[in-house]
Amino acid sequence: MAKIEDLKEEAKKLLREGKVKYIIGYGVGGNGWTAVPVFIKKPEDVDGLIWDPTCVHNLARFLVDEKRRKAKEKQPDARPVGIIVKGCDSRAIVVLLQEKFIDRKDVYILGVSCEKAGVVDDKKLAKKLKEKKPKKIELGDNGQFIIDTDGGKVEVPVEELLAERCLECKANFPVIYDVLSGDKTKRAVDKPFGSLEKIEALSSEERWNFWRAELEKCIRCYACRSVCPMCYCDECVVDSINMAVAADTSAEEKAQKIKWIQRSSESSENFVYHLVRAIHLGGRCIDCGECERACPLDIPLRFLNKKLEKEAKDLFGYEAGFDSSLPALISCFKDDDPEDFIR
Amino acid sequence: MAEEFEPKIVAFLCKWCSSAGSDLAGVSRMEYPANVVPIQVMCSGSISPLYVFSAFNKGADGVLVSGCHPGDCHYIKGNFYARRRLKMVKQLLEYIGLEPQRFQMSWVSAAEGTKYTQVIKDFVKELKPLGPQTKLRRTT
Amino acid sequence: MEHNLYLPKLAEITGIKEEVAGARAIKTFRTAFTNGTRLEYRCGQCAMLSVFGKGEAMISISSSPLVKDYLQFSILKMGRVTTALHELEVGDIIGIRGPYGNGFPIENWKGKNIIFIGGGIGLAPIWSVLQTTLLQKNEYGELTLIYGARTSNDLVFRQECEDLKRKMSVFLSIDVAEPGWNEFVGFVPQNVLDKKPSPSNTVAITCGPPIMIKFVIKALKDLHFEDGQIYTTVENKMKCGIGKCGRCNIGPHYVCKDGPVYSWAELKNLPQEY
Amino acid sequence: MEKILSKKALPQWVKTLTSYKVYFPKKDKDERWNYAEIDHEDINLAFLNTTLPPKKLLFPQKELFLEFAKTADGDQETLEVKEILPDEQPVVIFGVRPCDARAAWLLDKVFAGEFTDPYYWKRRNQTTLVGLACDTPPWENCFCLSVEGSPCSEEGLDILLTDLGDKYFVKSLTEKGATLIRAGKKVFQNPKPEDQKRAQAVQAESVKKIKRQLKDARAISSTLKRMFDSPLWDEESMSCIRCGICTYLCPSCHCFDINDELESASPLKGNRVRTWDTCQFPDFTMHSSGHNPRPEKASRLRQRLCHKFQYFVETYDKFQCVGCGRCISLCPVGIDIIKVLEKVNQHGT
Repeated sequence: MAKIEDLKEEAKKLLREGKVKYIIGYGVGGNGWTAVPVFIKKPEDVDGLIWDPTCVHNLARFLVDEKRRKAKEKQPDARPVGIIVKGCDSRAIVVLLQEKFIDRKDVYILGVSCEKAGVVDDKKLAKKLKEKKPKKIELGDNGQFIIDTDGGKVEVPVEELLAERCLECKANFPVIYDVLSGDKTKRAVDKPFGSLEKIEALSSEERWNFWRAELEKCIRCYACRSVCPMCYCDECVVDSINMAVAADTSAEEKAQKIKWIQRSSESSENFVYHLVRAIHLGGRCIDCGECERACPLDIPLRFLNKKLEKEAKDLFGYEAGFDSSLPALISCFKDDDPEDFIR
Repeated sequence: MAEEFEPKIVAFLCKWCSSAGSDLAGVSRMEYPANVVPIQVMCSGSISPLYVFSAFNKGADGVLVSGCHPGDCHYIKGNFYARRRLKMVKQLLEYIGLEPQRFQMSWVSAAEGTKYTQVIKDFVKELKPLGPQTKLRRTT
Repeated sequence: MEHNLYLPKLAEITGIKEEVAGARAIKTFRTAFTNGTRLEYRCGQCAMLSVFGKGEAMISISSSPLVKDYLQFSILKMGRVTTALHELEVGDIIGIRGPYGNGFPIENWKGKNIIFIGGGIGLAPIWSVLQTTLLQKNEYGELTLIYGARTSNDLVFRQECEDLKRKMSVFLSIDVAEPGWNEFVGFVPQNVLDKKPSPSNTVAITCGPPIMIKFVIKALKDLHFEDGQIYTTVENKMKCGIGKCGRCNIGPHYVCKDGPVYSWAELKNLPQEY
Repeated sequence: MEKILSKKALPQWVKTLTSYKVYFPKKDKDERWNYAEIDHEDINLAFLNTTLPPKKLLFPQKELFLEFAKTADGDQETLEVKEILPDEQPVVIFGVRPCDARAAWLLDKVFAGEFTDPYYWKRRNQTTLVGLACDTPPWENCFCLSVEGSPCSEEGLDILLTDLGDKYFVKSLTEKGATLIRAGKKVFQNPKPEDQKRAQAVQAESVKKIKRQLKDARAISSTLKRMFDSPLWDEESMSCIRCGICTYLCPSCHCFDINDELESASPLKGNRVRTWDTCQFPDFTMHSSGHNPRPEKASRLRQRLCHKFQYFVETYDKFQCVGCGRCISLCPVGIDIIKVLEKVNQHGT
């Protein structure tokens, strides 16, 4: 993992010269070792920034909040916002740029390279360490994580703890940046969609039973939608409660808003919600895995989006988040798009 | 003989072609199963995936989206967009375990009354053995 | 288990009067319970009206508790349930549960002058108190109504207000001048400052949009009204009506149960989140 | 009434509870537990704590209130409204941690009082909570001691089991608990004096193992009163993503929404349903005019903390937080309620 001393200097300079409003980065969380998002406003706080295998969050999410805040300010401060991004997060920014949700001048991108590693899956770590409580985690020199715990140092090969998305990572270093820390080494990925195989191998009935058992657990806390940088709509079409009401919204408009699904977490309507969200992420999801990590009931949501990502690649040769000048997947077409399923 | 299962099909028909095709079939007194609840839309490209999922959620046994042949679209590109978007829908529905035959798409022009009836006949024939759609249907 | 609080009693709409047409339509509904029972309530209390299939809405009861043969609600068309209510006809069945809230403490205002200051649909909660004090005119001092709306078309109980002029002083106002309008033109708080009511032995009640209440209270303070003399209602979003669903609170108070009527002396010390 | 139950005899006891619906913590995957109806093999209480608290069985995500239906005979339409109460079904929940039971005891206060909630109380009265004292804190973020709870507190419980190694020290606390013990009477033995001493020793030992601490929580209530307009709420809520995890997973959060859910529009048929709601969503307080008393994340983080550590204290003289630590461990962006409250204290002084 890149050492981000050079990045910290850049951050201090930016803040001192007032070039950016604030910097979104990773700092040490409440339990003393895992990373949490932090917002640095003053140069002297920059030392609080960390970069280690626990920096799992996709900070691009907070560019959505920044845009909403700016829209409400009477005299908006037009300076860009500094943001620390991994490879996958940078692809999220590319999609936001591609969809004209944010302008390039709004963001000052401080890229960090994961090099030969990535971020740790907290469940894999807990299973590996069992009772031992971790206190710090670093990348060793020859492809292993060094974790010091209350029961002494533990060394584990990187592949055993990496999050699923890192094992299938397509962007070890940011595809877009103003400043980059760490070198541009790629980690070999033999099967980019390997994690899908165990589900695709199941029969149709087995897949149905798998997804029914999983989506039945959903309690509609909408964390998967709230944590996703691509889910930036003010009003979610499939959400029966939230509605963007302005002073001039007419009573009829409010009365006639269609409740596609109800608010109670009834199994079939959980499907409608998650399927619509997955489709709306088709060709936009950059597999940062945050929806699955955030889900309190461990519903494997990543596999819904990963499937559509695979379809977009196989059927239409489209990969999200690499080129912001391309049209979106579903706002373009090719003459030889598959139509075998059409009568 | 136990009263046979009659599948309920929700068909989104593009106004310019498929809906006109179905009218032609009607005007020419063509015989075809009456299981279809036709919904006329301005273009197959206007079909949001939410309509398809919601139709299944509200109890449809089969959903058909029928639009103009490539090149005939009144809005030039609508059916091309539909082709790509609804292919993703089909793959996703199959991935979660819904019987693939339940969601169909077809090109039916305004002159193809017979093709329209054939599409519906085939669709009903394929749906009958599957029985009622219970997977995405709202139960309470 | 005694009576289930969430279960509404069925009521039939016996009369509908269209007060205001157009975008900000207001209708006054008169209802009677299908099982012939009465609702015991105080002025300023509200009830939860159900349109089955659409939902529930908390509406203040605008008729006086002394009127026994109907329950009256004046409703502004604003959202899902109120729009559904506006589409109902005489004879349709709705659900009513309540009464909820503390209501105005009119029993300790005996012998005092009362000033009613309303804005738009804010006149509905006031109307219940106004009618009650009017029916017991001798027990109270001088009654004054200062009421305004955006345009003359938006004034509720227009005819009743004109008739009131014979019994008490009524000062109407509209925000923007219109041909044929000879009374005050401007916002309600300016009308209050213009009329300069005296604070001695007086109670002021104000209901209306939150922004108007803020400036009316400021105006009354400028006219040397004590905090305890000013009463208002807080109209937060309500769903349960019995202080359980957690949404209508301002500080530790649940407005549906501990309010909606507050004197400024009380409201001033609560967090200003309404 | 105090008894001893050997761990091996636990399944026999459960077998005698034929008229009850029995829930046990069941392992989902990767060390995650949730209450589920058990089939008789996997009965064991070697678990940490459940992700979803027992609240989901007392105050479910979806509660049917009433059913309405319009039946048309001729041109005459009649509307029929029928109350739906939870069905008659005695329930036993095993493996309830003392903090979650304390939360049920707090919910009892909310749903009682001048307006009692018939749906909550129907479920609560037919449910027996069998607690398991925590000999070691299940999670790293447990801080029950700081909010007047403890790893072996008895509020809200009907029976408290304390783990003595190969057997449990069983303490029945209510009539419901006593009936449960009588149902399986031959399975229990009478405790010997050293069993009681061992149980107290285990409980005293467990109190010392709670690592996280919120210093002088009572002082926070008065400090919060002065902090309404403090900029602290903006800073601390900057990373909040406005999801519902911290409230839906909290054992003592009780906010709910009531909506009409349609089965068919004409003829009209549907139900009025109560569902969980959270103060973190904008629509919780938004008027239909669009005016929102709590429009920003800051006001909502303030509401969540003030409700639990100030408003509830002013109304019931109890914290509405039981220190289970779920909102800390499950928050996707790591907002730590203890850290925020410590900052409130620093800001206050």
